[in-house]
Amino acid sequence: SEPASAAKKDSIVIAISGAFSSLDQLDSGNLRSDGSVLGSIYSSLTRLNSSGELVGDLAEKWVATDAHTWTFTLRPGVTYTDGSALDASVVAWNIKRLKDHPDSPGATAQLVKNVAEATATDATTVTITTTTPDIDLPRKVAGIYYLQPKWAETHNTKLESLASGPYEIATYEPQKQVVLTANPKYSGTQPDIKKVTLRVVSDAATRLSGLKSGEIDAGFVIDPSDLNQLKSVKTLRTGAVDSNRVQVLRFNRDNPALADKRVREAINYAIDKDAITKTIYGGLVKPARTEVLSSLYEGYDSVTKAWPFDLKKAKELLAEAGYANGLDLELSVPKGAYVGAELAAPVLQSQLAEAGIKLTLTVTDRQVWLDRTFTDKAADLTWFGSADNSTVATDLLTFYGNTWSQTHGQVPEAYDAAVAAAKAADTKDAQLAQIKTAVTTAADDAYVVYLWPQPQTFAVNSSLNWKIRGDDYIWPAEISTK
Amino acid sequence: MSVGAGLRARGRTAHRSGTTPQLVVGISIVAVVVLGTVLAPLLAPYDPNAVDLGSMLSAPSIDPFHPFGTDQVGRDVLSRVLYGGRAALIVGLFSTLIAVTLGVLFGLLAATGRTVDAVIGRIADIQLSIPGLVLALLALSLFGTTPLGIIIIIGLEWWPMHYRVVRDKIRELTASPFVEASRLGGSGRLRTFGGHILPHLIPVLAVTVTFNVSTAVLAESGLSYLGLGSQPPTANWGLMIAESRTQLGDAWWGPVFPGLALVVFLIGVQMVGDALSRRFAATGRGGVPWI
Amino acid sequence: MCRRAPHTGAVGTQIPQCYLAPSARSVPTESANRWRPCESDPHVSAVSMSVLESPSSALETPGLASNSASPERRRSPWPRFLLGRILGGVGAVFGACTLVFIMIAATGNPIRLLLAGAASDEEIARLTAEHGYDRPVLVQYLVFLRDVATGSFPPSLRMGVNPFGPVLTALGNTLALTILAIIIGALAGLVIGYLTVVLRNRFVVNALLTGIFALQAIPSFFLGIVLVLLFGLILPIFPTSGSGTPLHLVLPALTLAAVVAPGIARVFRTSLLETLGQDHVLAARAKGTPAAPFLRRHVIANALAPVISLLGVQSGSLLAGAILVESVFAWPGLGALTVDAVTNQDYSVVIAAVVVIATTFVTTTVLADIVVAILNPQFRVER
Amino acid sequence: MDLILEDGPLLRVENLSVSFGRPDALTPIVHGVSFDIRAGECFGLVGETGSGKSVTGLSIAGLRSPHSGIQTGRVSIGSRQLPEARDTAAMRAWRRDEVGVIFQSPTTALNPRLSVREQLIEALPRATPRGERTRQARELLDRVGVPRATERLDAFPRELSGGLAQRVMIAMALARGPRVLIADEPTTALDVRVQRHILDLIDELRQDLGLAVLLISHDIGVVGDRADRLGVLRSGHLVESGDTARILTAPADPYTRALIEANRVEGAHTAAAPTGNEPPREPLLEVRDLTKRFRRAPRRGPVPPAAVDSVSLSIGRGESVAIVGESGSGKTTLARMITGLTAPTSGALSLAPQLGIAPANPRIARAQYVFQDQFSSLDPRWSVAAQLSEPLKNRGISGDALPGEIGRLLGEVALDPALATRYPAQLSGGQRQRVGIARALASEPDFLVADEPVSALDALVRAEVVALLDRLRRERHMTLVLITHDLSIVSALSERVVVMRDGRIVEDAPTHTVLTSPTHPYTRELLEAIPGTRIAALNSPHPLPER
Ligand SMILES: Nc1ncnc2c1ncn2[C@@H]1O[C@H](COP(=O)(O)OP(=O)(O)OP(=O)(O)O)[C@@H](O)[C@H]1O
Ligand SMILES: Nc1ncnc2c1ncn2[C@@H]1O[C@H](COP(=O)(O)OP(=O)(O)OP(=O)(O)O)[C@@H](O)[C@H]1O
Ligand SMILES: [Mg+2]
Ligand SMILES: [Mg+2]
Repeated sequence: SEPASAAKKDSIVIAISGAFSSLDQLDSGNLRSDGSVLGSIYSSLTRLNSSGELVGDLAEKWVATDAHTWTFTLRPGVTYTDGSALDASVVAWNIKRLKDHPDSPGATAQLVKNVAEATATDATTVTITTTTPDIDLPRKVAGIYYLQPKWAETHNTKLESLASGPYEIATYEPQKQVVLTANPKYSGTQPDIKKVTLRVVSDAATRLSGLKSGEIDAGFVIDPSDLNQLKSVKTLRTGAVDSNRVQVLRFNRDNPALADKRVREAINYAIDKDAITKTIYGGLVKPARTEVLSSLYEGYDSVTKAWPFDLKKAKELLAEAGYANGLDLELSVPKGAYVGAELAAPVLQSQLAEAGIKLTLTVTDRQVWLDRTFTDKAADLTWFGSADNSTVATDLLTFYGNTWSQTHGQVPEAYDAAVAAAKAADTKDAQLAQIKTAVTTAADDAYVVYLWPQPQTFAVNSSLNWKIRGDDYIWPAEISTK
Repeated sequence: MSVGAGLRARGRTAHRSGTTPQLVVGISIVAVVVLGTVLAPLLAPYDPNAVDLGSMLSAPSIDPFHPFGTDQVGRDVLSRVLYGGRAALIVGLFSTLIAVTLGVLFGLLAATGRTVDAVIGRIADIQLSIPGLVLALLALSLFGTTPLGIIIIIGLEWWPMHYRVVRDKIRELTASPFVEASRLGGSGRLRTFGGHILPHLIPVLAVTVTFNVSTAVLAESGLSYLGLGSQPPTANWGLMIAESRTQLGDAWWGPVFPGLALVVFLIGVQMVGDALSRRFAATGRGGVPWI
Repeated sequence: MCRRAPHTGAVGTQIPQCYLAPSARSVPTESANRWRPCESDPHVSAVSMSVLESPSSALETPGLASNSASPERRRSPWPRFLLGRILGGVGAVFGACTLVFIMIAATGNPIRLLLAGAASDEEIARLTAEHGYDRPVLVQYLVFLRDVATGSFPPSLRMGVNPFGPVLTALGNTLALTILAIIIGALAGLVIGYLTVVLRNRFVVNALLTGIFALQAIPSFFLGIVLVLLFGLILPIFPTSGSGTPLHLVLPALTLAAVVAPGIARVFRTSLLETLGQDHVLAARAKGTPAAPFLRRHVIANALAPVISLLGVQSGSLLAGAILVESVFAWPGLGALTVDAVTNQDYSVVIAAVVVIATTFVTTTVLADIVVAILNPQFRVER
Repeated sequence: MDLILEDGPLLRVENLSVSFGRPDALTPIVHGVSFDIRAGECFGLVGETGSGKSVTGLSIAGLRSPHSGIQTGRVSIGSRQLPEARDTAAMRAWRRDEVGVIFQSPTTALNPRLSVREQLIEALPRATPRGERTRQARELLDRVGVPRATERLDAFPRELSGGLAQRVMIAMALARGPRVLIADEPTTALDVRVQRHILDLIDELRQDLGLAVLLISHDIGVVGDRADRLGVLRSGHLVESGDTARILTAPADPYTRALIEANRVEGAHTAAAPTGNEPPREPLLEVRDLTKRFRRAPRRGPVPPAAVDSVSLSIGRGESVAIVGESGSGKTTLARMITGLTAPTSGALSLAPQLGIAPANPRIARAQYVFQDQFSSLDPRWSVAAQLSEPLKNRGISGDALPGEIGRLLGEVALDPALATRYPAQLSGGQRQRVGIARALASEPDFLVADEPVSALDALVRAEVVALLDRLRRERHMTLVLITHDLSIVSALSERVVVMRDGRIVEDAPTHTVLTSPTHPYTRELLEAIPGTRIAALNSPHPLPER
């Protein structure tokens, strides 16, 4: 088809790989689909910009009044499309609403767990108190969106919306697509792209052909081998940025073999990450350092080197642990969730075979995989690439602690303690120190198999000015045309 | 006897010779594929799962010996195609076995009485009103994907076909003069059944069975394509197509060769089924039995 | 569903034929490559794979046997026929729904999935009890039935609404796709079937027959990606994913049409051959009827009934085929919705989808029966 | 319209040859057939099945496809020539204007999808306004004797009885006022009484409209009754043609003679007029108030009347009884009840026990049944030997004795023992029927019930089977119950005739009495309808009622 760059675009189509689940953050789970829509139609107090910096959205400024209190000053004049004002009372009402639904399936409940109360002091001031000191609160609230209270009481918030953000929803068809159009009443700068279609295209091949033919202007989660095909397409800009998801294999320590640190270390040694990142990932990423935090997190780089590949050592350790004659393990991999995982898994399998570990792969649908991670039937090894809503290191680290239900078997108490201390730290430095302790504890314990950060692969129409984010959000307001 | 009927019967006899080449070609195709699959360990040049990061996505070539090329992680496509028919063939065979067993059993039961027939007929209606793939999807994601599960779920889909055919045939035969004659001649129920009814079911079943095999193979690859069949890294035609489908425009050999293997096998099975059905149509009015 | 062939009155062979419902590929049962009085060569060459399956019309016509010569006494067979069909259909849908409910209930607790990982065991237990997932399956089922009867179908866990809304929307998309596929497939099938009968060029006929045969063996998902390659990329004529414009429908509909066409072609061909072999065709010729009305009134119209029956029973397999095709072309239909709901264990959506699919299937089968019955003169008794 | 001379032939067929197949592989079917028919004349064409009768008829009607081989010779009607096959317009005009064709099976020769009105109107000139055509259609129906023509116009073929349908067919053939009528087995599928009415109608039309009629049939009885002149076809050759009476009395060709001979069936009773003093026979079968009511098929029609209604009958040992009656009168049902194949609804049936030879296997019925349909009465997957050995084994004969016994049985029905290894498909109709009889005999029955054992067979074969039955009956002193509508067979084989109508016996008397002086009017009508009068009159010792 004709090169799309010829004309200035004001309408684009973005491919999303999974269906939308809900317009209410109480129920919405997926950051890329649901999170992208919510962030476009609703406002939040703060926001992470495309460079990963925390900036204001509703809030003009925010200060910690004391260790337990944060005060946010709101921009005046923000309204919903029906004209009603988005003021401090609305913010307070929404935070209370989230607190009232602690069991909600959405990830947001996690964000307000530590919040004791939110009060509107006046129309433009919100005070949020926390149960423990929480220096990350301004970052956490970046993932909270605010509904119009009266409207919310009379509408199905899962399927309908009343926008206050740069876009409003023209059509919402969760299985098919969401069409966003610029919100004329938006109080900030009008977005460049007036109409954005977020289309559900779950088949990778279809995504690819859509990108090639120009039907789709942007696509993500593209396997590196497929990315090569797209490189030759003139209308597309392709590439990868580091994402916030470090790929790891989590151990199920209920398996006695894996409760043995030597075995965990052996597995780390037995994997030649360098070979894999160079071939399967086409050099888009480098092997991960021995930590689950990616470069997007505060606290990253506290340990400086990747786990080395040393087959001999791996064999020795296994023999030492009593598995000289081999070990049978199962690896559970989600389908279509992580870039390159399904291709890399068989390579891991053959590399581990060298060390005498017979790995059985179970590649299942994302939901099935996820379901299993919570149960006692979790596989010996589970492929993970976790990220939290707002790129808060302490939140991410919590996912690997004893309190988390995806953790099977006992991990060192010291880790939990360090994470808890980091959470409750009242200064950044104190927090970073605790994070370092936690990360080191984990690395020393061969907590997980450290693989590589997921490359945030993308292919976008070259006529679009768009800084691709490392987290999953697709915010069309950040796009402009050349 | 209508004017034409005699002629038609005669006309059909003339056709009989014509069916043989098709049957032979069909059986040969099926045999080649089955042998290739069974003898894969002997024939395959490589271990189907041997990853070779040094030669990813290399085009078909003789030196190095990758006549069908390699896939995204450097596995030899020919070896994988050879091994890849296993699941399809096993599922095809065993699920058909289940379907036929159930179908024949129910068919026999239904021939015993009206009530039984009505009950089984209703069950068949229910079975038929949910498309097999929907049921399979549901069952497999609920109960997990195990090879046995796949065999059972695909097997369940097609029993109504055999059931109807067997039931109708038995009804037709029980009322037929030669069965009555057998009873008049003093043969007991069992003898009449074994001698005059059972043998006639075989040709009808031969046709439904070939049909069932082809649909079961198709269903297995469809499920594997959707990710509910064989799990990676197993070599499996449907799964191979799914895994490499993004490469079709580029490293086309990835999806094309397993696709061709599947299509060729299905054509073979259909040719056999077709030839059989022709053959039996020809024998419909008393041709010389040959099975 | 298998129906006996109607007795045409001919004393010739009446082999009971069977059509199998959920298949796009109709079963090759005993074929009827009949002697044709007006054709030079009744058998297409051996290699041609000419045999096509049983056409003999699959309908069970009410009142067929009443050959009473006084039509005015006969009561209309319609009410009985319709009532029987509808009751049977409702029964089948109910059965399907029950089956699916039990399957779902037997496997587990959807609450687990609804809660984020942090939920404690107590929380899970509380919510489980709240939703009644801890009761025996039978009780759950009875409660479910009561809810349905009182008009409160359990809402979708994810969308919080009555699942029939989204399911019916998706059904609309799927129907658009399948109906177009049926139209294209049926037309193509009819034309091909017709050509294989009337063309005299053996080479062309054999090529067509072989084509049908091969098409029947190509899995729809494979054909789909090949079509995407051909018409989406190499010759970029049609969009390859999504929906919106009529053009979006073209490729998925073509793929699905390829599932429909071979069966139609084969059945129509056999049916045509059979019709051509019938005395009344000769009789019509003897009247000196001109070619066009002769073909239309005496050959084609008469040969259509089995094709329509086949279309009816194919609808089930089309819905199944649609799952694969929808996934290839990102078509937001019932297939995608069902797959999604199944993986999310949004059980009320799954049940609603199954009910809708089964109903659609049963309805189309019944509709096909009715159309066939309308084509059948026996039903025109009451004027 | 050209002038037709009073005695000049209207239809001329000269040297007609037809071959089928592709140009490189032609099979000649009709070889240089020539004959002609005058206006108002009926020319009969007879011959065994496959002899090329239909091909000849269809060729004359221009109904052969131009693609299926070649046709040479000249066919003309008056001064008009049968056009070249490829000249479709002229060919259509020929079919439309010159010839009318009636096919064998009326129900299949009418399009089941279209009403009588539509089918008739189609045959009428298109230029005529529709209303006018409807009127003409009604007149045509009246003309061919369809009662309540206006109503019947809207009927569909399946609502018509066979006779009515055939009348509609004739009306269609007459629609354009053809000069030649080709009737290809017009009555073979019909009941004898209906057959007669149809043939009468054709006769009447022929005389009234001056049609040249080509009457095709494999039954020389039918043709002999009606045709002025006869042509005998064998393997595509016209072996003999000429005046009917001449051919029937003095056939020149041996094949013709065989055909006629075959129609004159000889049997023990052919010559035997009743002496009136036969010794009373011990009763073998006693039937009292036997009734059979079939269950109504689900969803279909009203409850039918009893198929067999309070029938009482006594048959003596060694007796030979014929059951006659129109189609649907309950003959088969009665016979099946006698042999135990169908359970009676009520009534008593007893087979005198002391007289039978107690069979080794109590399951073996002492009354055996010979099925009408030779196609389906033998298991196609069993060889002849296997079919025969089944009842033999049931009788306890096994091992070494078996082949001998099979040979004996085959000999008994005059079949070559070499046939034992063949399968039914490899046998001719007559051979199959004989194997069926042999199988019945294998059970050593006290009596044999034969349900229209020959009605589907060629005349020649029919004669052989009848002779066989007669011989068996005499040699084995077997009781024989024969269901047939063939008068010559009745007179040849049976001592007594039972006439059935609507499930009841309306007459039960010695053959001679029934044939010469039937008491019941129905019997009389039935007898009159039975074709072959002319042949019978020429041959039978029983003077038949002249019509
Ligand atoms: N279109 C055709 N193609 C090939 N062979 C044909 C065709 N039509 C007729 N025949 C052959 O010609 C021969 C004569 O057939 P025809 O129908 O004339 O016989 P018939 O005398 O009418 O027999 P019947 O009494 O059974 O009707 C048969 O052997 C038949 O197989
Ligand atoms: N199995 C059956 N079920 C229902 N009705 C039947 C059955 N068999 C026969 N009949 C009916 O019983 C009546 C007598 O049938 P039967 O076959 O005895 O007549 P028939 O005298 O032998 O006629 P034909 O000369 O046509 O053979 C008919 O009306 C027939 O339709
Ligand atoms: Mg004939
Ligand atoms: Mg009868």
